[in-house]
Amino acid sequence: MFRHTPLRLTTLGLMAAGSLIYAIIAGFFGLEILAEIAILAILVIALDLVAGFGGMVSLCHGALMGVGAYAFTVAANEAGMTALPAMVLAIALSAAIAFAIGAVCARSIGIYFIMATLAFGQMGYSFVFQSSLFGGDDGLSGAPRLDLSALGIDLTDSRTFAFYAIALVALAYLVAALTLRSGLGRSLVGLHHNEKRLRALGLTVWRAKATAFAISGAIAGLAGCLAAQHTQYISPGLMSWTVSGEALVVVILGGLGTLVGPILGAILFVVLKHEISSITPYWHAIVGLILIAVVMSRANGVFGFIEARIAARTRTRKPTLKEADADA
Amino acid sequence: MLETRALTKSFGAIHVTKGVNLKLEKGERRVILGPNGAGKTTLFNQLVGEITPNSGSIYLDGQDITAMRVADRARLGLSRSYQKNTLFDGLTIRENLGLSAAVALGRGQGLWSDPLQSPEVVETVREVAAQVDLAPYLDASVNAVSYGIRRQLEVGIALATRPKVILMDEPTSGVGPEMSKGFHRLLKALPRDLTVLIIEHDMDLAFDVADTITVLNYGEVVFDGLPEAARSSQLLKDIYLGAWEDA
Amino acid sequence: MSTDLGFWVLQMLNALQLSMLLFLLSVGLTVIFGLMHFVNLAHGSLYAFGAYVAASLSGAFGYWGGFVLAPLAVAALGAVLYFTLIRSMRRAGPMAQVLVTFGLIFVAVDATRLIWGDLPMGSAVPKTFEGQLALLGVQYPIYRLFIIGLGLTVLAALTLVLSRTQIGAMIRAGVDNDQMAACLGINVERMFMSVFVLGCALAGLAGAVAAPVLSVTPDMGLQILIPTLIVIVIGGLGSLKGAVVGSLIFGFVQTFGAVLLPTLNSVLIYALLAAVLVIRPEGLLPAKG
Amino acid sequence: MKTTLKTALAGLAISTAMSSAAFAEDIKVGVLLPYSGVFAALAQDIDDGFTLGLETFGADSGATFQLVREDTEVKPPVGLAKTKKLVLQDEVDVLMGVVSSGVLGAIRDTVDGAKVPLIVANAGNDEATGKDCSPYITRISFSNQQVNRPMGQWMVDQGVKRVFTIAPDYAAGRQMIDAFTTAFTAAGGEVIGQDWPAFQKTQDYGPFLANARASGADAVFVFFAGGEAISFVKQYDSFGMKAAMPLYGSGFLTSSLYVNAQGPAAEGVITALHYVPTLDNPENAALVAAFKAKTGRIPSEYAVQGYDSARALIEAVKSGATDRQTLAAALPKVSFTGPRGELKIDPATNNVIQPIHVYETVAGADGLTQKVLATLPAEADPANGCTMPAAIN
Repeated sequence: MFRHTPLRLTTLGLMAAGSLIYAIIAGFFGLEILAEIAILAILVIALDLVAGFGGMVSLCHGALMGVGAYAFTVAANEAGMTALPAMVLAIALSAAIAFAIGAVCARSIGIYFIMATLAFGQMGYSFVFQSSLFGGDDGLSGAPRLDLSALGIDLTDSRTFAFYAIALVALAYLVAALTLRSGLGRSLVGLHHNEKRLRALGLTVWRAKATAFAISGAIAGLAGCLAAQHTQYISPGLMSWTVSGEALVVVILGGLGTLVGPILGAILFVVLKHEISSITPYWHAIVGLILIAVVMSRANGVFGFIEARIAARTRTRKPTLKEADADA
Repeated sequence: MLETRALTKSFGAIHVTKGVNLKLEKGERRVILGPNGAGKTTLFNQLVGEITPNSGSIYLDGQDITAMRVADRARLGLSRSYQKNTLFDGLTIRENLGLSAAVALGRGQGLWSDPLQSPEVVETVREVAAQVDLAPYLDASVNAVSYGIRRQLEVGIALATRPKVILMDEPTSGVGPEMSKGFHRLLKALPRDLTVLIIEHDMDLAFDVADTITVLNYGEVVFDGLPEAARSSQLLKDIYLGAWEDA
Repeated sequence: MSTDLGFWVLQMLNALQLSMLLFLLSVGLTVIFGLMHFVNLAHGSLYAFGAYVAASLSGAFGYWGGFVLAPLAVAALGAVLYFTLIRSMRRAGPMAQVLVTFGLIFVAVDATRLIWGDLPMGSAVPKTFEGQLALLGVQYPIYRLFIIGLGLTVLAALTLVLSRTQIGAMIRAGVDNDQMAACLGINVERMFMSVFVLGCALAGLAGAVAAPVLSVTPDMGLQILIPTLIVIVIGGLGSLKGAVVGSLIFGFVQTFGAVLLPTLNSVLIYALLAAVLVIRPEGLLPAKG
Repeated sequence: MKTTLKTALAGLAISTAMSSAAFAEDIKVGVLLPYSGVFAALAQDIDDGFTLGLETFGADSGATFQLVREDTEVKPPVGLAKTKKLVLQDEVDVLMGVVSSGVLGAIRDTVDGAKVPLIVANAGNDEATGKDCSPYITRISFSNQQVNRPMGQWMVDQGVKRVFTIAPDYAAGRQMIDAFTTAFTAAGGEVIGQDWPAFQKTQDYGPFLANARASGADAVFVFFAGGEAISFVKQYDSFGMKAAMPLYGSGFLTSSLYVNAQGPAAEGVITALHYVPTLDNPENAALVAAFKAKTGRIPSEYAVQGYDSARALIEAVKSGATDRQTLAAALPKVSFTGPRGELKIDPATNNVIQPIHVYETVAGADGLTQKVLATLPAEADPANGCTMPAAIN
């Protein structure tokens, strides 16, 4: 089950401090990168919640993020809502759609769950791509940023926006961590290890899965809102299955089922991508090779590797989180 | 407390349970005996709803639960353990018991607090740990403890739901005679108002624990009565031991 | 739309042609999964590789040169992949496999760009198959009939091999139960490799056959991947019959969806997949039980 | 995190020979092109054309040009991030490039807000010089409607009265076809059927071809580009439809970049585009020779868009522009005669005004080539809701 080990708390603290300091000193492009990391970090927190802890490996989280981004933009642009209610609505809609997907897919396990979520995600992608209401493949522009001028905060400024993005990552992390501590979170981990037994103990399994998926969907929706506010432009590409695939890559790179690791993964991934793509247009291949190497190494990502090393050295108890499908 | 009427299940032409009538009173401890393939585990699976009978009905505390789903039956106070360990690997023993207690308390879907730290769950975990002798191992990971301990946890998880009726499927299967005896001592110490149905193949231990005994053979009840009567029943010896030796 | 019978015959043939192309592609993937429980997302990339090899060889060796050499080249690549990656990932669980092969897609796309460049390639239909044939009252491209014929031939051959030969029996035993297969004294490792390589060769064959019909581009493997996955998931992972049924369903839904429900067409197939998974979480004809 | 520094350094810098160092200006150009992804080939052609243009025309401009290249990956958010980097961090004087309309839509507000001139070297969405127009965005390439509109009248003039249209179901596809059908029906033609296959998800065009054939149209008018164009043209030919139902289309269908992959299937297809490499004029002869010498390839319409973007930038510099403000003011005023013919910028929309060439793909000495059938006069797009603010300097 999820625990805040000293290592995790330290890593969180370091990442928070590092990103805040960087947000103060970074140049314009650095702030862009920071926002990009924040969006990805929120998405992978959402994904790790269900995939890492619940064993529900989803390939529709990109689409759920897209639901948030589109709902936010449409609510703000077409329905004339202000940013905050539009955000609440967008997150609620993402959660509702995620609940439905989770409920429908609750019986599917392993590769079938992956494929079922892929189908739902692509369905959404195709729908938005062709829908004129959502701007088709040209996307939608003009999403507003949250107006916090009442608090004396101006989010149109890149630096302020970076702080805002970091705050949203913290919020997403908090929601995920609290969910994992809750009865539902405990059940979620239990479901991953032994669904049959939990059912025999009296848990309505589909509802637990769907609720967990809904919370994860809400967090993904938050990532979508942040993405829409960041670029103030959204396009269907956000919803493609490859976005979900990349998010999964980041979760694995960072450390599945550690919640802290995927955030580290998001930082590494975005920085690495920019570093490599500035050297060669063939950076996909290099990212692919790194991914293969990480998965083949059998370590649970970068953070999992560090955890295992420290656990081995201090001879404290073994990390109890195993690879998601060790028992699959 | 728990009753079946003409419970029948067949896979194709093979009857795995055939017209089984059982009636357990509150607080009764009954042992089911029978050779391999007699339909004991299949009977359990039907009782808790993991498989659906072809005909017949099941009553829990007077309520017809035949068509009810697994989780709903569990919430009415029906709990079971499995012949093959069905634990939450990777979690600690405390977490295993706590999860069970939390779910049984209806807090498995809760969002607002950590049920594992709630007083009721903590208390249940403490009590169950005492009942099945797990107190020293509470913070050990399931992966790190011996098979015997895991067997005890298997029953502990079922007990942690605070059931009215508990079904135990060969709780001492694969465990050495010494540990087995100790385990039966623990069973006997369970509260008297708990209704217990146990599948057991060790006859001596069965007679030690049971108030009443049911013998299944080829899916049919061939004996239903007191242990003394069972012990002296020639029929039982023929069928049970005969089949046993064949097996 | 038309009430003309010939129109519907034409669309039937179109559906059948698409189905057979997808069948060639999905059958390897599904049998590999059934036997080894391995999910190879890079299967589409193998198909693209086959198409590239066929297209670039067609200049020097003609269509038939590519037709023969592309499957062999892809099989060789498959063997290399098997020994470097696949074998050690066999027991790693679906997520690790999905990710390793996802990484392979990245590598494959850039590798084709590096070798063959960014511009699409094309290859010509062989001289013998140029033009159309009058069939059931319609003029239909001979090459498309050839694809249908090839798909049916491969289907027949695989059915024969699986049902009548010793290796077929071994594969069936392996799909049903890998422990049992090992107990029967089958060299499981060798069987896995042969099946994996054969699956790759079929993907290469599909690429070679598709090259004259489609354009050969670096992302063609990624584009075909989703349809292939839909086919095998609808059909039921691991079964030959499932691959046939899935391919036919996809081909017909896609073709007649385009004709009858053009506005919903792109969502239709995903909705169908979702429906199948809700009603039958393991697909229509799963390999086991 | 040293990303910032590294990416900044990674931009390749080229400088052109200077004739008079006395008043040399240093113009920093941010190049936004999809060097990876499906449009990588287009990016390469535009880049080659642009650098060739700078080498050809830059010599007597008195300025040096430093290029900072960024890969948009054809992803709008990436394009936006790279734009912000070029604008805010590299502080470029002018932006050039943008292949996909999605990326252009994403960066439009940033470019407009930052008041950085952008020379659009490909993306053709009508809105960019319509309702989303900006005084800072000058399009030197084409607009989707511009390329297709003239074919409406021309086809009616050729006796084609009833057409069936097919194009991928996405914004560009719809704009291309709509521009054509509007002009075609206005000229008295009739559109008797339309199909919109899913974009980048359709492998088999058979069902749509059967629809077209069953419609009994005189001809089929289509838009497809890249890999889809190759598949479509080959499949159209394989059904033997070219004879009974000639294939017309937007010129991207048989672009010189892709036509050799289509092979004989493309012969006889008649399309219209703003540039084909066989245009007979001295400017084009010079471009073809220089481009071949530099890259070994024939320049495509993408190459010429890059080439003319360089030319436009240099014309603006020659008119005295030196920084963002002056370049933004000068760019819409440039006009010159280039390989495409006479180009000028429409002051109402900042879109290029250029002649459109109708051409037939025919077999030539080495592979397929383009036979120009007609050159249709240049025509400005309607303003489409564009209200350009008064002069910006």
